[in-house]
Amino acid sequence: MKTKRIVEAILFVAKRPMTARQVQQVFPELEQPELQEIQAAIEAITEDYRFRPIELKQVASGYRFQIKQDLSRWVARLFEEKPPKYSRALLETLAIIAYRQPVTRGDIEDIRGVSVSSSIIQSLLEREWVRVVGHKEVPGRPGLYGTTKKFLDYFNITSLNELPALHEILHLDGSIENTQPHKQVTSEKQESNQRIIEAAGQFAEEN
Amino acid sequence: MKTKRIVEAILFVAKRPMTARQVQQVFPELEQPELQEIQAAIEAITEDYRFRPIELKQVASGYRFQIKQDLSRWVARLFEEKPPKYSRALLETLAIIAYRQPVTRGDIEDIRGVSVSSSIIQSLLEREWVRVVGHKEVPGRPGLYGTTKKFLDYFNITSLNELPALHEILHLDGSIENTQPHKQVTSEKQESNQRIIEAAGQFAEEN
Amino acid sequence: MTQNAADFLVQAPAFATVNGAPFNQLPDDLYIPPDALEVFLDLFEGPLDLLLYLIRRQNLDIVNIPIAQITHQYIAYIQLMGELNLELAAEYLVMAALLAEIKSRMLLPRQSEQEDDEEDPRATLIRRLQEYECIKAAAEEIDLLPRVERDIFAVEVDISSLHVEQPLPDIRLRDMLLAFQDVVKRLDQISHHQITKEALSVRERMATILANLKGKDSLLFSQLFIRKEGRPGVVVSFLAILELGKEGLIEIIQSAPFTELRVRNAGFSVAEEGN
Repeated sequence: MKTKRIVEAILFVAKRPMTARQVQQVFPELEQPELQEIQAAIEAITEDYRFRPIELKQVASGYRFQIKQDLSRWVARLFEEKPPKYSRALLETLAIIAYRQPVTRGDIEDIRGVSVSSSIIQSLLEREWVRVVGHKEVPGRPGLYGTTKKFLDYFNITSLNELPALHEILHLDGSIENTQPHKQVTSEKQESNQRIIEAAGQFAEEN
Repeated sequence: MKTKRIVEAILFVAKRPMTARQVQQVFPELEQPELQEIQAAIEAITEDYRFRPIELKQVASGYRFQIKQDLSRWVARLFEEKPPKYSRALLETLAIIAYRQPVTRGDIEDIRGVSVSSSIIQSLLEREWVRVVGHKEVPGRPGLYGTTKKFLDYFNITSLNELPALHEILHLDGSIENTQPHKQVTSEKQESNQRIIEAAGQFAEEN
Repeated sequence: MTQNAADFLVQAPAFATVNGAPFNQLPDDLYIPPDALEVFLDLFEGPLDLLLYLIRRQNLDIVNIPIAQITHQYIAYIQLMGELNLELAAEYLVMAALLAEIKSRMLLPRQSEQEDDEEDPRATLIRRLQEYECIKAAAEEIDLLPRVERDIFAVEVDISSLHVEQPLPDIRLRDMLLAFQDVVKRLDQISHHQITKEALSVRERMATILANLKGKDSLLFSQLFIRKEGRPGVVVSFLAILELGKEGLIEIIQSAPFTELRVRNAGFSVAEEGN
């Protein structure tokens, strides 16, 4: 089972999540196993580590070895620096982009009721959690923001569907008509967003 | 066997080799296992990974997980980058050396009208496309550069004569894709070039 | 974040007088020492957030917001901010204006036919509040998701033993020639430089002769010719020697009449570094 050994080695040394396809590409051209074989190896490896303190986890941009979460508090002590904390403004902006994408900066400001500082958008772009996926055809052609796979990777999930569902927080009664707002961020919308994002991601990778 | 689990996680996350003592320090003060226990855990973990593609290895400054030697050729490809492109300045420098050899760096700068960075000369020397064939007897005794056999081999020609003459270069059309400049040197001429190269080669070997 | 705000209040019980002071002094549910107010305001992300807080604080049904009451409270906050010379974002004032407008409308008798086209401003406000609260809650949940750097740690395996070969850039001969074409054209424009039409074989031979002379005292003139090359080779070598002499790169010497010519590096007397 040589393939499995090599796949495991590749996943251990790659410093980023790897898809089965990317793993396949690491093999020399004439020795590339079938994708199915690689997929089977990945599953076998996942199984092998079931009882170890590390796991092979699938996130949006592929598989990565990581420490099991019950051990996080132990290993976190290795790092002197405290993990970054994010401001409410940043998290809300990020949430709007994640749940309502594609959105313009104007849309974000409408929802939050305050202006959005450029530095927030800037840091989200720099972290590569969001990117401009297109432009809205209105005067000024403002950029439309969407989230990236890196964003999903960072939060340890494989797709937007895994984000917490939006809750209907305030209940409406019938006393005011026509207030039925766009609350129904149903899984349907999220799924279609997911597809848009994936398509854009693929496009970006191919280029 | 909680200690072993934590030790393994710590060794996997540390970005440097860790001694048993350092591993011990990562535990909160009141929960630190005995050094012996940590040592035993390290030994057990080493054993666990005996047949995996990575190993827990003791190096001078402690223990670290590393890729096993026999797999390095498989995973090295992961870190190969696409070759960069040579700059215009390098191409010009190389051409000047080919056509005007033996030349000093100063000569090249005169012809190009701008200074030539050391790194360009350095890459050409490292590539063994040019070499220092002598020194000019002027203050500073600058090196005189000439092209090498490797240079000819790289472009699949046997002698500089096969490069287009100056007036032909001036009529080269940048828009036409025709990489092989006049390969049709008469066979007679080629033969004599061949002899020169052979002779020079013999000469070089004898010396 | 109403919780945060509430927590804050709980932490400062000494200063809070609930249901106490009248509006024109301080908001009824909030008394905070001035230097703490700034901190408190940091808890709000904007007018919608402040409004949500007020509504939550009073346990009001958002759909039946008693606009008058909320407007009072809201404006009281704004006044307080003004008194304390806090920088007041325009958004807060806009919201106050909106609330006042809604309040005034509600005081007027309803003329239903006219208003059919126009959306009830309360409905718009409620929708915005709901949307905002929804996002606010989502942001809090995102913050709780396990994440890299805090809860997720990638495995690091040492790869210093790997031998990675970096492929070198490729050149096409044509690209080099085109680069040279540019050089020559540039020179033509300024030039007192003449790039002569010497055969390249001569240039090549010049380099070869220099390389051969390297590290030697001198070579016999005849050693520079290779018999096997025949006449064309001799001519090339001869031209190369003449050119090298002209450029002052070599010296041709004859130690005594009728002895054989020798060729050496120019200024060989200068110590040669073994290069």
